[in-house]
Amino acid sequence: MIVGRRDVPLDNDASARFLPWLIGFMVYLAALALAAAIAVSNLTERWDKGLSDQVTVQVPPDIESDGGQDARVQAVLEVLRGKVGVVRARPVEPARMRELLEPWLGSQAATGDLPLPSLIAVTVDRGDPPDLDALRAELREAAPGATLDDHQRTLGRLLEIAHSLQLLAMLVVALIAGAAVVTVVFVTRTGLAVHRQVIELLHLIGARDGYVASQFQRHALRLGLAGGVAGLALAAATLFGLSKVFESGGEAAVIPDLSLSPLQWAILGATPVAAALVAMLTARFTVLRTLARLS
Amino acid sequence: MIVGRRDVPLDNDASARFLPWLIGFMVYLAALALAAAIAVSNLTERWDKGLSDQVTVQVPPDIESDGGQDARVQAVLEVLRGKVGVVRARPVEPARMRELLEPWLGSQAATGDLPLPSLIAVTVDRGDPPDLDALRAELREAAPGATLDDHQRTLGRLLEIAHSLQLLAMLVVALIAGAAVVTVVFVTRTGLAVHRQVIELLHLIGARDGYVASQFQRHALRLGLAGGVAGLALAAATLFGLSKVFESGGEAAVIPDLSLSPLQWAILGATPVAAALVAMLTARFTVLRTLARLS
Amino acid sequence: MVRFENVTFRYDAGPYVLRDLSFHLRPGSFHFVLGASGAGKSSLLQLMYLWQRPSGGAISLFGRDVGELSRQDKAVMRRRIGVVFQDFRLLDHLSALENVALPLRVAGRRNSSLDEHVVELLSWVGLGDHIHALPPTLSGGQQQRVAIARAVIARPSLLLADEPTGNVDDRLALRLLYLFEELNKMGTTVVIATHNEQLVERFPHPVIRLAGSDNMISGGTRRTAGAGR
Amino acid sequence: MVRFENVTFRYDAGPYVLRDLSFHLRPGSFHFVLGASGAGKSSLLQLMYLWQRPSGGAISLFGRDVGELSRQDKAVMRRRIGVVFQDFRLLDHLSALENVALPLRVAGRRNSSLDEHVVELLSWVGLGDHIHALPPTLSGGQQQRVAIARAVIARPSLLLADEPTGNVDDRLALRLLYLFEELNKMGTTVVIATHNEQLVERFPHPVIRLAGSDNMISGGTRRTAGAGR
Ligand SMILES: Nc1ncnc2c1ncn2[C@@H]1O[C@H](COP(=O)(O)OP(=O)(O)OP(=O)(O)O)[C@@H](O)[C@H]1O
Ligand SMILES: Nc1ncnc2c1ncn2[C@@H]1O[C@H](COP(=O)(O)OP(=O)(O)OP(=O)(O)O)[C@@H](O)[C@H]1O
Ligand SMILES: [Mg+2]
Ligand SMILES: [Mg+2]
Repeated sequence: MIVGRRDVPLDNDASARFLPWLIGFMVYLAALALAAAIAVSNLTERWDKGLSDQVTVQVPPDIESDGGQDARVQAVLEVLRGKVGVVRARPVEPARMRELLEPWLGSQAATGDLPLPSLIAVTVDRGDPPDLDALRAELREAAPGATLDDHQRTLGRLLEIAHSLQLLAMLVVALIAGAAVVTVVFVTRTGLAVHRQVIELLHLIGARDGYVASQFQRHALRLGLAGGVAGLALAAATLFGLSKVFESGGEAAVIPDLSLSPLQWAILGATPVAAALVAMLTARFTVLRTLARLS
Repeated sequence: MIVGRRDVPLDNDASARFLPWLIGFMVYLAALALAAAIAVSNLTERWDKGLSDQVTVQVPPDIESDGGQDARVQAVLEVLRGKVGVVRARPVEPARMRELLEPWLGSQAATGDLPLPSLIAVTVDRGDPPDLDALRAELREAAPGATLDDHQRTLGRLLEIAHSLQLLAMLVVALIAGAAVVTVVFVTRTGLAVHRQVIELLHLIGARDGYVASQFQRHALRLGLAGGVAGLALAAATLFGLSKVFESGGEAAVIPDLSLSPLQWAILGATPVAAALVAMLTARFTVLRTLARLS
Repeated sequence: MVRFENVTFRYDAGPYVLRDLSFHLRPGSFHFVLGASGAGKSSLLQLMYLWQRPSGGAISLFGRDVGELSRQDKAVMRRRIGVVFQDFRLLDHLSALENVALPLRVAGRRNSSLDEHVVELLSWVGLGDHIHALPPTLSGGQQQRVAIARAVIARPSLLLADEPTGNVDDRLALRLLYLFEELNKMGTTVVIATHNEQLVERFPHPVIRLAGSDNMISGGTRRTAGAGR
Repeated sequence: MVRFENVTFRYDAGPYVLRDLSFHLRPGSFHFVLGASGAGKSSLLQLMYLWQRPSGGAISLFGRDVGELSRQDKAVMRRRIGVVFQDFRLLDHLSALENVALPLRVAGRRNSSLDEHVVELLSWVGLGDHIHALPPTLSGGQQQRVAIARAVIARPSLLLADEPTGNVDDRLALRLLYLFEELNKMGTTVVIATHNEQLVERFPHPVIRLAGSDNMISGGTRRTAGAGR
């Protein structure tokens, strides 16, 4: 009848009811923010990979002669293939072009007789890039009207925005982690204040510091884990719902991809464990520090 | 020497140091989430206004004869202007078209000789829309190859995404409000537990309930306000920084507009006041309920 | 002043602590409550300072039935009752001076001349050197004296003291009893629960003797009857 | 067993409470500590149960200088010391039984036969009917007896009791003193701080008499000297 009761009656505290909610709430927000950061990072990676080392050369259509167009494209390719810093140069298939233009010109029009400029996708070595201005002049000579478009410039701005969003998300995660630590410190301090007499008495009848601390740390670990798992479950449900919504509108290139890699899911899954561990260590540390002040 | 001290020594509590941080943190997150919701709402409103009652008719270029194109556009306009449910039909200026195509075809190309299809922007009355399929057939008759594009379908998906993001943001705000209430209830309950003896004693020597409650509620109001204002200041700084970043990349239509209206700023500005009031009322209510249980 | 009519009392569903207790304490009277440990002395006082309600019977204080008082009325009535709690109940964060002055604050009296009065009273109970000390830094007997000073500072109409001399030596106990007598002479009705039979013998006041659930009317209580009815 | 050598003590920068105190309590001895309220009785006991450190001089317990003990050593040593605190210090959320059994738990002894022992002891101090009661539901004197039972349950080598009879009547006080004598006969060194001079007169044990900062060695303490050196 003696064993089984806890010496420090933490289970009856307000903290036992409230801490899980707060931890759950924080894990939920942290998981969402983390997911946002990861999604933006996936998106920018896609952009980066797809476009950052790409420039496009455009050869305007020659309306008079059909064959002339092909010759001019060949001339441009010739110029490009000899250049140092150019990794690859490949004409864009007309089908792909129509696809790109479809959102702007409508599907039927794109299949129609609209004469299109020829595009040449060029992969450059960003580590040792060609002189783009010189290249432009050369290209104009090879095929009058040919232009060179560096996506890097427009992309740069989008990336800047994406990165600042990512930064914000990570800031929010850091804030939440900070708030969680503050909350646990507060709850533990409060527990110590409420149970100061119990702790002093245990100390006075010869209980070791670890004996007292273990009661608090187990309490914090349990509450932290309970709240964290609940928060994560809700976050996962939310993310799943969002990814369904995103998928259905997934054609637009600007919509981030919410399908996370296993590693990224693992990071998300670790948040409640991290929260619980933070809670436990904070509790232990706070108790031991308080006890050390007793004689 | 007697006056000026508080009977309930809340200022020495852990809560005095921690509550402002937590409230600040929550107001910060709430303000960001609110701003996100508002920005998305502004964005969708722009889309809605700009596009939801618009359809586009496209007349493919007739490469052989230059004059034929204009005639065919006139024929199409004729058909449209007579229709019930069509509010307005207006050809899109070639300059505006080039602008629209620029990101896709490059700036120089768009100024060049590329023959473009003619576009006609049609405003329909969504309350009483024309039968689009019948209209399509009529238009094809008036000008072979003319097509009609209903933006509503593609826009619908974007709006769906935007609305679910907005919903998520409001959910986060609600969660934060809930968490704030939980936190204040917890802090107040804890304060009552820590100071139970003081409260009982005050009660026993004839203090009124309001006298005791006022000490807690003033405490909560002060801490809530302090934390809330700090959180809002940080949030405003963050939003300002973000809006600068967004402005610099502001050409892309999908980037939300962070310039809030005065009313929207007022809503954001009210968050710390709301937080402080929630804190105060929660504290008062919690104390009075506890006191009512004493004889 | 204090009238019990067939009062019975028990905690929740526990055994009866007081059974069928009737007496009347006249204004200005001075009574001791005696009884073994656990006999119900503290419980009797708790009924008088409105911390507990009787399980049966009726209690009237200052001529009013306590069952009919509103929360507000009770708060006002409590200000006329001074209590020395068996476990002192001092506020640890307030100095001795502030603890003693607390009933004046709660009643809304803020006269700085009262401060002097507080200091004087603290000196009288032998704590002149400790007026700014916090209770945790006082010895057991010193804390008890602060509690006594707080109970009497507002010149209550009814003074209830629960074992007020348990932590002081006989000389100090006598001194404190004289303080209570002094107040009594000025009109305060005094009720003191104690184990200290020697003390009771020295002061010829009526005695309410409790013996658990079957309350025995002692020789002393005969005098109570005399004083009370 | 307990040796004080020129011990002085004060709280922080406050006035000296104990000054130049030297004595030796032999194993198996029985001492009273007497002194007016505020003389330093509780402070003296606090030094003995390692709650305070001396401001000057040296204290040794069980033959070891307490200044040289690690935290760990202190915890182990505290388990050999039973203390009755002036303010009881019971855990409100544990029953009387669990409170009394606590020292056994903390020491890691979990023998269910000990439970019986606990019940027996509680009956002996007159609480057989209250073994499952929580302290807040006990009267002052009942709480004090639980505190005494907790102090003696683990058969401490050293028993320190601070005003252990302040809340009980004379008959119970005698009974409790007999309990202490019983333990003493079985080898426990006993130190009791009290105001109750009558009690002290009944038991012919040496007395340490404190008189504030200048400690007077009383007639009783002469016997202490005899017992201690
Ligand atoms: N809050 C409570 N809940 C339940 N029972 C209680 C409570 N307080 C006291 N009791 C029980 O009521 C009885 C009377 O207690 P009370 O405190 O009135 O005794 P007392 O005469 O003051 O004793 P003492 O002299 O030891 O202080 C005791 O048996 C006690 O256990
Ligand atoms: N924690 C503390 N901080 C500062 N001063 C203290 C503290 N505890 C006690 N004192 C002071 O030390 C002196 C001795 O106190 P102590 O409690 O030892 O007296 P005591 O002999 O036990 O008295 P009593 O019989 O009233 O319990 C008192 O003047 C008291 O005010
Ligand atoms: Mg009592
Ligand atoms: Mg003492």
